[in-house]
Amino acid sequence: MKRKVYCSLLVLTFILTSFIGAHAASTAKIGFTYIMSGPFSAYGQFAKQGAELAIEEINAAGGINGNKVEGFFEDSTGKADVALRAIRKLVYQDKVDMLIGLDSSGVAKTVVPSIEQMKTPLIITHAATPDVTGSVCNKYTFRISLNLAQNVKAAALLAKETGAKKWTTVGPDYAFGHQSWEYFEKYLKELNPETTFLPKEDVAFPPFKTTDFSAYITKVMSSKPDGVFISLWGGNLIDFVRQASSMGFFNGDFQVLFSLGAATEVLTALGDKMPEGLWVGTRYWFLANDSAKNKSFVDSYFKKYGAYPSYNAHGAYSAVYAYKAAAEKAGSLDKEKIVSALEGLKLEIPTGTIEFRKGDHQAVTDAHWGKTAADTAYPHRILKPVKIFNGQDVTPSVAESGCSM
Amino acid sequence: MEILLLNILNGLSWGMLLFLIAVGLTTVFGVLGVLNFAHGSLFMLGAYLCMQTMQLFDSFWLGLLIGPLCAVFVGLLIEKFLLKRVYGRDVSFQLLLTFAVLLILDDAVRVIWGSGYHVVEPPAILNGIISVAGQDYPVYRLFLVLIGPLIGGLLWAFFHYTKWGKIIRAASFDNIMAEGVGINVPLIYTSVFALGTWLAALGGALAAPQQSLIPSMGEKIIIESFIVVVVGGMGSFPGAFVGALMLGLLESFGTVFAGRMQMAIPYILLAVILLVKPTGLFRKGV
Amino acid sequence: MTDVLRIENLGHSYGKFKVIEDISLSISKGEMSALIGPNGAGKTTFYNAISGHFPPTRGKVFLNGENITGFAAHRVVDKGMCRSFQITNIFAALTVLENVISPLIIQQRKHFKIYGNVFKDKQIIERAMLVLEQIGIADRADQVVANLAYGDKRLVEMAIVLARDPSVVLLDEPTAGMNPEETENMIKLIKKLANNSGTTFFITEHDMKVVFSLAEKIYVLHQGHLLAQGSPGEIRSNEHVKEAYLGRKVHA
Amino acid sequence: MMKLLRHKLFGPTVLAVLLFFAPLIISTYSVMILSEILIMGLMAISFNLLLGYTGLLSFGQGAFFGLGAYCAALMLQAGYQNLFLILLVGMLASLLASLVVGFFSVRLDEIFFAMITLGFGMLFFSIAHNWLDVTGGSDGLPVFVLPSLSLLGNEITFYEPTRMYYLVFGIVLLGLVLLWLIVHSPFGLILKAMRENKQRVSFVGGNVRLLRIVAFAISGAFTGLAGVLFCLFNSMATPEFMHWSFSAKPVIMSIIGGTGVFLGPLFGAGIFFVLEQIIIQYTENWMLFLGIVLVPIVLFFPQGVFGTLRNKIFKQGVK
Repeated sequence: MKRKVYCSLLVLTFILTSFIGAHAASTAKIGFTYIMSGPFSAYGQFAKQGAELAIEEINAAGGINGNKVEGFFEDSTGKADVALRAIRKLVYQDKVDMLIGLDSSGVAKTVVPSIEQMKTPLIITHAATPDVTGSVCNKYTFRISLNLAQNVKAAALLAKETGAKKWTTVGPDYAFGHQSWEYFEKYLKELNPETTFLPKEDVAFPPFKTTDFSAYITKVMSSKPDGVFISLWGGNLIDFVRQASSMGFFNGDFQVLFSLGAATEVLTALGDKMPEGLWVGTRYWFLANDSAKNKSFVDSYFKKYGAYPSYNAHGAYSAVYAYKAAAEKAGSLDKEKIVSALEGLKLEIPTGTIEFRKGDHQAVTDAHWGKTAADTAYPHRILKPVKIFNGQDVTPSVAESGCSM
Repeated sequence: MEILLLNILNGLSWGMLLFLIAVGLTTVFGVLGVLNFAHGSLFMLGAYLCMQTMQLFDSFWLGLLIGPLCAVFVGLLIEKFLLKRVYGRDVSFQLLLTFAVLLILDDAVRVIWGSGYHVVEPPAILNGIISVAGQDYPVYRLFLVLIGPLIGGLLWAFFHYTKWGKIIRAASFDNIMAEGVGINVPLIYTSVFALGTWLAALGGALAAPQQSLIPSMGEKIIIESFIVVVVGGMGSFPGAFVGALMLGLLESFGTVFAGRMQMAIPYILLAVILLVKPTGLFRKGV
Repeated sequence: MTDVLRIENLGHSYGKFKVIEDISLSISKGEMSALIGPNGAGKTTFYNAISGHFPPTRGKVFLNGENITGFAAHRVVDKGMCRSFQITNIFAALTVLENVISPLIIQQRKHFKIYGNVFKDKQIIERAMLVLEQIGIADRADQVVANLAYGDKRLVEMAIVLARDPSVVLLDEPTAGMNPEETENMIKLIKKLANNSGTTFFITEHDMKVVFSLAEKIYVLHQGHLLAQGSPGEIRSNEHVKEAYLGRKVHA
Repeated sequence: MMKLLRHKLFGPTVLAVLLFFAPLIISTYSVMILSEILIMGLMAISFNLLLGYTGLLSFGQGAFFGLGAYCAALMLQAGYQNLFLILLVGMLASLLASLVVGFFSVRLDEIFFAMITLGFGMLFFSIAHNWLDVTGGSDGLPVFVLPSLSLLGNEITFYEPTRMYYLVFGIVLLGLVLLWLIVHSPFGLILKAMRENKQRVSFVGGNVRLLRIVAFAISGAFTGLAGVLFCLFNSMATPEFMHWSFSAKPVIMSIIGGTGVFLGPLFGAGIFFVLEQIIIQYTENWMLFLGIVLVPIVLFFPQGVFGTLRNKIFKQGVK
C-alpha cells in the first residue's frame, strides 16, 4: 500500500516537474550560420565567440523578455547549398526564432529567397554584397554590418581628399572585387568629375586562388597611377602586401586605399610587415570610439578570449543585441512581430548608433577608415588617426539600392 | 620591354615552384602508378613544418632542411599503412584514398596550428630588392628562379648517375622487369614515395616566405600540379619541367593578355595539349 | 573472282624501320591457309595492319573484292573479317552467353538500342546458343568467363569471333598456351568449323604440328618478306624455308 | 520466399515504397535531407553509368549538373514556369554540352580521361564564374519563383518541403527507371563489354568512340536533370556546382556505395549524407573524421559498402 503511494507521488512529482521544466525552458532560440570549417573558419570562430559573449551577458541580465537565450551554431562551409541546408536545419529541426550570420556574399545572395519561404527573420552580419538589401531584398532579411556600397562610398570621399587623379584597382576576380571597383568609380566620379579610371582591361583582378601576385604588382606599377584602390582580403591581401612591399609598391609613388585592410586576421598575420601610413577601411574597429558600449564589449571580449574583437565578432555580438531590442519592442518572440519591430529599429551597438532602414532593411551605420600606425601596446598595426564617416552620408538612398519589398 | 622581362621572371619563379611539386607527383605516378591527391597537402605540411622549425631554431635554412624531412616521416607512414594496400587497384579507389588523406592532413594541420594565416620571413640575405632592368625585384624570387633548375639538375644527376636513381628509372619503365632482376620493389616504392614527399615538402618550405600559410594552401596548388604532370606526360621528368615552365609563363603573361579568362588558362592548356597529344608532351620515364 | 582476301604489296614501317615489306597474297574461299615465320618475322604486324588495328603504311587489302585498306577495326568486321588475338581477348567479367551476345547485338545493329531486354530477344539468344553449341561450351553459358579454365577461355574467344558469321576469320596463334589435349581439340574444332561453314580461316601458328595438320596452303614470312608459299608438301621441301627456318624448328 | 527476396526488383520496390511513405514518419528536416540524397543519388547513378558500366572515370560531371541548374534558374528568371519545359530544356542543354565534351574526351582512357573531363569541367566553372551578365558571376543566381504543376485543374506549388520532396521523388524515380532500362538494354550490355575490353568491342564491329560518346551524353543528360532538381530544391544556381570538388561528390558516393550495383551510388549518397549529418553534430573538424571514415571504406569494401554487404548476404559473384 505504502509503495503504491510512493509510486503515485513519484509520478505526480515527475509530471509536475516536467510541466515546470517545460515552462522554465521557454527559450529564445537563435540560429547562427557561419563558416566554421575549412580555409575561412577563423571568421566563424570569431563570430561564435562574439555571439556566445552576447548570449552570456543577456542571460546573466535576465534574458530576452524573461526568456533564456539559446544559441545554435551551424557550419555553412562557405558554400551556398551547404549554408541553406544548415539554415533549414536551424529552422525546421531546431525551430529557432531568429537567424543570424552569413559570411560570403554569394551565399547570402542565393540563400535569401529561401529565407522568405521559411518566414524567419535573418540578420546578416558579414556578407557585403549590396544586393541582399537591394535587388534581391525581402521582408525577412536585415543586415547590421556595413555593406559594400557604404564602405566604398567612404573610400570615395577619402579618395577625393587625397587629390589623386588617375585611379586603378587590385581586386579579387569575383563579384566582390568587380562591384567594389564599379561603385568606387561611380561614387568618385560623382564627387570629382575630373578623376580618371583605368579601363577594365588595364586594372588587376587576380583570381581568388592566386598566391603569386608579382605579375599583377608589375602591371599596376607600370601603369603609373596616382591612386590604387585595393579590395583584396584575407590570405590574398596578406600575400599581396608582403610581395608588394618587397617590390617597392608602398614607396609613396601613389596613394593606396585598402577597402577591407583593417581586418584583425590580416593585421595579426602581417604584424610589423604591414607598412605604416596606409589608409585602410574596416567594418568595425575596436579602438574607433570611446563609447561605454564599445569599451565594455572590448573589455569583456578580451577578458573572455584574450584577444581583441574582430569585425565578425562585433557583427554577431551586435546582432544578438538587435534581436533583444526588437523582441522587447515587440513584446513577443513571434517572428512576424520581430520583423516589424526590426524595421526602423534604432539602437546603439559598439560601433555607434544604427538604424535598420524600413525601405531596404540595411542598417545605417558609420564607416571607419584609418591610417596604419605602429603601437607597442599591440602585437599588430593599429589605426591612427581614425576617420569616421557618418552613416547618413555613406548610405545610398533606398531608391538607389534598388530594393522593392 | 621591362614588363616582358619581369613577366618572364615572375613566370619562371612560379613555374619553378610548380616544377618541384609536379616532379614529385610525376615520379610517384611513374613508379607507383598512383596519382596522389594528397601531394598538395604534403606541400602544405612542408610549409608548416618549416615554419615550426624556424620558430624553434630561428633559422630559415634549418627550417628548409628539417621541415621537409619531418614531412617525409609522415609520408612514410602514409605509404606504409595506406597506399601500400591500393597498388594495382582501380584508379578511382586510389584517388579516393589519397583524397581521404588530403582531408585528414588538412584538418589535422588546422587543429594543430589553427585556422588563421601564418607568415614566414625569408632569411636576411634573401630579403632585399635587386634592380632588374631598371625595376626593383625581390631577391627571394630570383633565388627561386635559380634553385628550381639546381634541384632539377641534382635530381637528373641522381636518376642518371647513381645506382638508386637508375633502379628507380628501371622501375618506372617496368616494375615486373625490375622484380625479375632481383630488385626489392616494395623498398623502391617506399623510397620513391619518400622522395616525392620530400620534393613536395621542400616546395612548400620554399614557398613559405612567399605566400601566407593556411591549411588549404595545398588544395590550391594540387590541381595545377596535376595539369603540369598531364601536360608534360605522366611519369616524365623533363615533361614536368617543361609543363611547369609553360604553365608558369602562361599564367604570368595571362595577366596581360587574357583579361577575364585568366582563371581558365590552365584548363585550356590542359585541354589543348590532351587533344593534340593525348599522352602529354613527353614519354614516360625519368 | 573467288578470292575472299587479296593483299597487294602490303608494307608497314615504324619510322624508318620496315617491319613488313611487299607482301602480296590471295586466299580463295574456303581455303584453309596459315602464315608461319620465326619470332619477329612480322606476323602480328601483318595481322594488325589488315584487321584495322592500324592502317598499313603501304599496299592494299581487298575483302570480297572490296578495298578495305586502312578501315578502322569495327568497319573491317562489318565487311566480314573478324579476328582472334594471341593473348585471349574476351569480356572477363561477363558470362559466356553475354560474351557471345555482344557481337550479335552489334551485328543486328541493336547496339544503340537503349530499351528492351536482350535476353528476351529470341533471334539473338537462339543464334548465340547455336554458336556455343558449335564450339561446344553451351553447357557453360551462364558461367562468368573469368572463372573458366584457360582452354575454355580460348573457346569463348572463338565463339565471339564466329558469332558475327564472318567470311574470313583470322586466328592469331589459336593454340598458344594450350596443353596437348586442348590443342588436339582445338585442331578438331577448327577443322569441323571449316568443313561445316563457308568460312575461310587464315591462321598464324607457332606449333608446326598444328600448321601441317590444318593448312592447305602455307605462307612463310621471314624478316618482313614473304619467303615462300605453297602446299604443306612444297613448303616442307623448299630449300629457302629449310635454311631460314624449318631446319632448326621442325621436329616432325 | 527466398526466391521473392532474390528477385532483382524486390529490393528496389520495397525501397520505393519506403521512400514514398517516409514523409509520414520522419521530420521535415529529414525529408529535406532525403530530397538531397535522392537528387545526389540520381547524379551519382548517372555518373556510374560511366564509371561502373562503361569504365570511364569522369571528373567533370559538375559541369552538366551546374548547366542543368543554370538553365532552370535562367528560365525561371525569364518567367518560364512550366515544370516539364524546364526539366526538358535543362536535360537537353546538358545533353548537348556532354556531346561536345564527350566528342573530345572519350578517345582518352583512365587517368587521362579523368583529367581532361576535369579540365573541361573547370572550363565551364570559369565561364559560369566570370560571365557576370548571364550567370550572375561568382554569386550565382537566386531563384524567386518555383514552377508549379497543373493537375486536374489545381495549381500545385512546391514551396512546402514535403511537396518538394514528392516532386523530387517522382522525377528521380522516373530518371532511375529510365536509367535502369538503359543499363539492362542491349546498349547497356555493350557498355559493360566496353568496360571489360574496349578493344574486343571494336574487333567485333562496335564503334567504341561513338558508343562512348552516347554513354557520356546519356550520363550528362541525367546529371543535368539532377541539376535542375537541385536548383529547384535550393532555389539557386551557383558556380560551385561546376567546381571539381563538386564533381568529386558522385565519385565518392559511387565508390562508397559500390559501382557494381545499379542502386549502389544511391546508397553511397545516403551513407555520405547521414555520415556528414552525424559528424557535424559532434565536431567542427568534420573533414578529419570524414577522411578517417573513408579510409576503411576504400580499404575493406572493394565493391563499396552496399555492394560488398549485398554480395556477403546473397553470396553472389561479381556482376
